[in-house]
Amino acid sequence: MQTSTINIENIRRDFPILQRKVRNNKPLVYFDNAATTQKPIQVINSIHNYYLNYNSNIHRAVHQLAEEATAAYELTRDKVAKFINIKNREELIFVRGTTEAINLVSYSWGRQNVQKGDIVLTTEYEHHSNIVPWQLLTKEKEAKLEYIGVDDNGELILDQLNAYLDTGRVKLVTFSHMSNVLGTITNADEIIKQCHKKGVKVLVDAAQSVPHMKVDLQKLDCDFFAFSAHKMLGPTGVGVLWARKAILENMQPFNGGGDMIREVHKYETTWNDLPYKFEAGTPNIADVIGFSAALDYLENIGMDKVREHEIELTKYALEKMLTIKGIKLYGTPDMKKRGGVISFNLGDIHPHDLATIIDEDGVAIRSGHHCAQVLMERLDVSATSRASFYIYNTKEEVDVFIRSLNRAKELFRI
Amino acid sequence: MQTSTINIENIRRDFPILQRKVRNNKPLVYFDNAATTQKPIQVINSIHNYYLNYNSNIHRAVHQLAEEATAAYELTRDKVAKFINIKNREELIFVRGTTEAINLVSYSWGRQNVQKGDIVLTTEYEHHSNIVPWQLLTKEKEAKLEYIGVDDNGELILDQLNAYLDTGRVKLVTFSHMSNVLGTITNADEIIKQCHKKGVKVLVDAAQSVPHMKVDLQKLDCDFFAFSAHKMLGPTGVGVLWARKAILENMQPFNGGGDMIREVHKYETTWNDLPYKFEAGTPNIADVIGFSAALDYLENIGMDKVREHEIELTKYALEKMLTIKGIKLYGTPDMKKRGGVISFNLGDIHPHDLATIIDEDGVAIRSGHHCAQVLMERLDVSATSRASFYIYNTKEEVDVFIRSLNRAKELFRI
Amino acid sequence: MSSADIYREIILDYYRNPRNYGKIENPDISKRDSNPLCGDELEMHINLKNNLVSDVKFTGKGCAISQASASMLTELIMGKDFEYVKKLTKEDILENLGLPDLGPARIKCALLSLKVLKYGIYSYVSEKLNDTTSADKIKEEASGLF
Amino acid sequence: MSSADIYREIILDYYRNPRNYGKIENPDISKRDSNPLCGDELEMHINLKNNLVSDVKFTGKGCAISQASASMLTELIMGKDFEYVKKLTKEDILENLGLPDLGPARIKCALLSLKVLKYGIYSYVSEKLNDTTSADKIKEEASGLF
Ligand SMILES: Cc1ncc(COP(=O)(O)O)c(C=O)c1O
Ligand SMILES: Cc1ncc(COP(=O)(O)O)c(C=O)c1O
Repeated sequence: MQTSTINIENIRRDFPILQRKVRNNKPLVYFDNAATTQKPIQVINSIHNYYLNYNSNIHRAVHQLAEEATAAYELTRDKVAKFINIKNREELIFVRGTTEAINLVSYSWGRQNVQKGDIVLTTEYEHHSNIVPWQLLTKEKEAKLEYIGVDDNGELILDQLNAYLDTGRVKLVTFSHMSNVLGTITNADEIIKQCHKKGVKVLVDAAQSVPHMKVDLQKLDCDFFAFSAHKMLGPTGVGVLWARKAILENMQPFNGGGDMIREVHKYETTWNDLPYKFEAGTPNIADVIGFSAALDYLENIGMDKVREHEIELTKYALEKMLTIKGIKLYGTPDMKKRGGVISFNLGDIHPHDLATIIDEDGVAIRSGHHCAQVLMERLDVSATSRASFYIYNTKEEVDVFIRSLNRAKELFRI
Repeated sequence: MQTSTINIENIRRDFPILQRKVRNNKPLVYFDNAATTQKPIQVINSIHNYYLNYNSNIHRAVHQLAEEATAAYELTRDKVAKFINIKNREELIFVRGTTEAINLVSYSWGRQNVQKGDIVLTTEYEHHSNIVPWQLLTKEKEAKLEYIGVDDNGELILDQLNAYLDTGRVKLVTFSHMSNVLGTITNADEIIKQCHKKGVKVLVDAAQSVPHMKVDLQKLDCDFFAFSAHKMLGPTGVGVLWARKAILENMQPFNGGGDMIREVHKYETTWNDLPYKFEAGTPNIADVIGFSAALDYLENIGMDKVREHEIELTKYALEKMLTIKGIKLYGTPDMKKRGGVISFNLGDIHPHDLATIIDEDGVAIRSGHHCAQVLMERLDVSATSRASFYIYNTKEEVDVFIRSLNRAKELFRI
Repeated sequence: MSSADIYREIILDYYRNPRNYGKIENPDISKRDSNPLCGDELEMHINLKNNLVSDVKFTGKGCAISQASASMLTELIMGKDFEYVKKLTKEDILENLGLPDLGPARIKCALLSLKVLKYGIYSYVSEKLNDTTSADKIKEEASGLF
Repeated sequence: MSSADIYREIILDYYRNPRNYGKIENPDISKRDSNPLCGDELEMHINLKNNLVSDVKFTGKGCAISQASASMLTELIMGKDFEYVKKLTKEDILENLGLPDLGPARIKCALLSLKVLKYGIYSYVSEKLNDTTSADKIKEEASGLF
């Protein structure tokens, strides 16, 4: 029950769901972490405790509950600032998730800054959340959405970036820091360097990176940065958008409503200070507070340890999977360039059928297009199966998974 | 501990926070329900139970956790449909709250349907959430935002509606079903009838009505309808937008991303069926599921009983308050036309100072502009104090509140 | 149902060797749809003669269940009276597949072919036969499948 | 702090009878701001002569704390050296008010006047004195207040 890096037994005790039996009384093997992770009892209790003891709307009342709830909500902002190492807490905006964060940028920054004929540049391995908002924007503005290609190793073809930058029409380059299908870690430093040379803004979709490796925004030096709490031990319904203050100050608001205003008059209104200008309406108070406990939990383990553990597990799984005849693995074999996400196909078994079969053995993986249909087209498959790991997963669980894959092969007579 | 209509003692036992002592060991008297309500243990446990037992992303995986989470999430949609009596569950969209619901309509429907010179008509007693989105829209479109006035009784001056409708330029009339400051219940039937005669669409901001009275959408016959779970015993971070299918089908999507698409290709994309077309990204799964328990709780009591209880309590409070010299009450005295929200001012004590003083006695009220600065201008005050009731409040608590108001008077030597 | 029950020899055979796979030129009925959740795609072509299904073909990508279901459906309706085809239900399809108890996660796979068929019939009945009453009923059935 | 400590006679007196309430025509420094949370508004006018505050007035709406704080602040700076005024801190204001331990919900009320003063000085220093280095420092202090 141990990789060399972290004490998994202790960790597993914090996740009550891992004791659960599924289907025919099989222990749960949860390998669907790229979709959402499980939550430690510390997070679950923190939400519980909020509702039991100090539930209140925030920011605008003087009574004690409001005071306590406001302080706890704002404390999470401080913790996020520390977690990704940024200086100005007011640059952090709480949203529902990565999807809303990217849409916020598209609506507020994009509609102001992207004009007819401009290019928004994304990549072939994006999640739909980092494609569709830009399709909507570029269609409205008669601008163009273009794609950096993916090579056969599952890495971006960065030469194409420069060709696009040379047109002088690129306004934004936006990419996933880690592919949710291939696990590829994008060479973000290089892309950002090239873009900033030409004054082009960069958005980093960090939904899959922040949960799995140390990210330091003062080093990364991008312009927009988005991620989701539910993919890093936190509650559903919380995400974070970070952007530079100078950019946020010049952006139009996104949603209008309570909390984001300074003064409302019938015919004109002024905006509140950052970050509130972008947090309209009652936020998801309980879950933002719960997210604090998730950040504490990860800080406690240490993100470098998280990454090491996942590398060890992924290596182990890849080696075992390669012994299965008929398996096709996607993505790079270079562990330095990938995270703990393994996409594969097994013979002619459709991923949906595979997932159903191994679910019978208690193994939860994801199958389908993973909200990355553009990448599916590139890989020329309609779907893949995907196993993705987190801090509580073990080599023993990988063994169960491997045995289950072999059973699927037998059932499909291959 | 009893009004004639519901068994408050039993109800209070379900709300653990009501046992809490605040400030100098004073029992909590929570009269800030229009801002957010407290949650019964059933709701709190339902969220707890989700994270302990079947947390998973939904809609796209075949493993057991995903199956269970998806079923529970979709069950809430069925319960909402029943609660507000609509036929087509696919007309219900989960959002973060009323604010996001209104912004969704403004972005998706408004930008398609409101043109230069058109009028969006709102009222002087709206929450900022039902003003600012329309300011943003009408500014972008060079359209106009106009206001139905409020009379000295705190009721809308409906003659003005007809004058605006007669211009033939009104595209949307949008109003709060119950004012969050005055408690006034809007004559929605009349407004909707007038509007539909002229083919004008109507949005009802039901943030304050659905929690406090029976609302039947088949009778109400509006076009858009929005409310927040957190104001009706539900978790923070969940709201509902309802709109007619025919309207939703013709609306552009709001946020782009996972779940809302049918097929994504590089340069064109098709949309998913309703309601998913408007639910981009991982939703607030846990809290949507928790909202089910809130709906069950209210159904169990019965919304007519909720309303009766609040009427009785409000009457009692108004009578007692009127005995305090120097008090000024806003809104109509006619209980049939108002909900359990009481706005007032006491002598020259600023509402903020008043709230601070009575907070010392454990009484939580709200003070300020209540996100209704346009109404504050109309009332010619910079702020009011607001006490608002819910099912767990008692006459004994009102007595504590009244004593505390008198203490404030003494402190301010009036 | 256990996987062993689902992935019987016959399902795998229809998955790997689909009957009536292909296209018809200028078909009377032609419909394509996809399942937004899993990405399965299906297109169905049908010719009618004297109110009977004179030819039917399908193409698609997807799981064993969806593809076997589509192929078996084409066999089921080939040569049949159009009225019979119009009335096919969810239960007919699941029984024909031999998978009466599929769970909620996979039942959509089995029913995609029926959905495509019903939407195809809907277009045909409303556009070519101008029978909007029947058409609306069929559309409602189709959208009610999942 | 208890309410009895906060709402002492002197605070109520400054709230009800604010000193230096009003406006100055063509003031050297003029600034208006509001607290987005509670809606309190404050405008401050200042004249300088030989680097001393020769006149100061304020208008505003708001709670006893914010209005008394503003009025007391005007008295504190009247006739003072501009350098002294520039250096005023949060602690100076709270001490001047006699409310050193205000809780988080109300401290913003007490500090609104200092915030308006600092933003006013910022505009003056940057626009009229063209001293951007000092101005930036003052702006940072102002935005750090709450
Ligand atoms: C009438 C009214 N409309 C809209 C809102 C906004 O709701 P939310 O903050 O949940 O988005 C509120 C409550 O704050 C309200 O009272
Ligand atoms: C790379 C990537 N981007 C964006 C998202 C969308 O995140 P969310 O669904 O939390 O909005 C996901 C996960 O679903 C993802 O993996």
